[in-house]
Amino acid sequence: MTIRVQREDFDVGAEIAALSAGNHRIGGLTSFTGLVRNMGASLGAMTLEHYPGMTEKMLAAIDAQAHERWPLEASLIIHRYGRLEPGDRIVLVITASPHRDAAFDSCRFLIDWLKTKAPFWKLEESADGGERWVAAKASDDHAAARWAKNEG
Amino acid sequence: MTIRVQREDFDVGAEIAALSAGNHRIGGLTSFTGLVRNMGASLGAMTLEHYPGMTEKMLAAIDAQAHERWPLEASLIIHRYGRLEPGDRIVLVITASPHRDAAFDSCRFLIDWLKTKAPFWKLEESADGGERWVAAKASDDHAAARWAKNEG
Amino acid sequence: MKILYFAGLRQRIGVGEEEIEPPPEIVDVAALIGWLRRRGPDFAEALADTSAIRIAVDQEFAAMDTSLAGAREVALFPPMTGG
Amino acid sequence: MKILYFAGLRQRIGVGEEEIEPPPEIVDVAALIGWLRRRGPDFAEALADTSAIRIAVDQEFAAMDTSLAGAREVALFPPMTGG
Repeated sequence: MTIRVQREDFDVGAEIAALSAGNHRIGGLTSFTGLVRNMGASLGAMTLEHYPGMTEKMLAAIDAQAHERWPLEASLIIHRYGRLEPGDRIVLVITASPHRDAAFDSCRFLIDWLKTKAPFWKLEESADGGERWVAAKASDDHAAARWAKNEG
Repeated sequence: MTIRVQREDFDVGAEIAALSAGNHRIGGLTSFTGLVRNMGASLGAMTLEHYPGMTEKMLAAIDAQAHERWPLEASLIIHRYGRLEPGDRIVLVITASPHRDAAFDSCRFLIDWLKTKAPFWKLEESADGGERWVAAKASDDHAAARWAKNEG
Repeated sequence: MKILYFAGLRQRIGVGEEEIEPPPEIVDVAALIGWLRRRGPDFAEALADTSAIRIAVDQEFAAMDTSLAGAREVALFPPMTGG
Repeated sequence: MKILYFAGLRQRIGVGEEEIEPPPEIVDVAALIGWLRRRGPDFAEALADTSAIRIAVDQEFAAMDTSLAGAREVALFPPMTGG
């Protein structure tokens, strides 16, 4: 139920602790942290651009949809923008539910959605000093599409 | 690649940080934390018994199996025993991979397995001062069985 | 009407944000993209392949036949690569 | 041979761990459970339903026909409820 789009890093442990503190209805809590990895060929550093205003609106809407589809006690989405280097955290999704299946499914639903539907774009720095925009991946579209099948 | 069976609590944030520190091949990290929830009818407190020696051996074996099945950069399983109260952490599974699907699938594989195959037993305290052993759930068996289908 | 361009589209067009006043016959997204293409070769090239363009009207995803009646902000951008 | 009982099984039998010396004809798990049942009513009752019993021989899961040749530690317990 919390959405943050920010340039700053985040503290996964502190976020998990804050989300679950004092709520004894939570039986399972799933977190996914996306990190910048070094792909070998490229330098790995990248700049994330987003659409301020629309991003926050869409994250709030998909978070609300997750709460409709699963019995969630709490959720959090943090997505960073700006320049990031290998090892830097990009995105954090946390969902907490009485049931572990709901925690897992909703967390994956949110990250699959973020990959294809949230207005973010990655500009990678390459080893020769150039830059290139990351192309959308069909595998990410498929991952997001599997959730649409179940839509009411 | 780390297994711990312990009476003490654990720090999810510290474990995630330690697991991913300095490894730039990690693109996605999934964590699952299982907590004691208050079920209403029961008091919620419970005592976890386990089979010392066999537990550690089995956790190490299933962790090795996860590393065979998915391209994992790192993994951690912590399972507590002893008396636990509502809100207390019971179990932590963390998996990290270059790919988010591998991180999600392996984390869920491990927790599904722990629910049905690790030698732990839960003794619940009830509101009337009595105790009862938690019965195994068919839904947990089904969850664990879905991974067996893919076994080579 | 405010127009926003993001990522590769912004770079190719060379503009991130502009105020435009399209003629009254520009009633939907398809007509707007056609009109923008005629503003110059950078526009024509960047907007040539509509399958590679995503559109938002007033910060909601839109299609080629989405009406522009009352629209204050239209954004054009490539497929998203977040997460 | 060391025998371990866990959870509800331990409570019903009233013993967590014991050293036993079954006769030489007790060659597999099924024979051992039959032999244990004859040790008294608590054993007979606790071990009546083998579908509710899980077995480990030297800390590896075992079946009713698992051999006890060389076995040093046998554990009997109900279905697991960890995680």
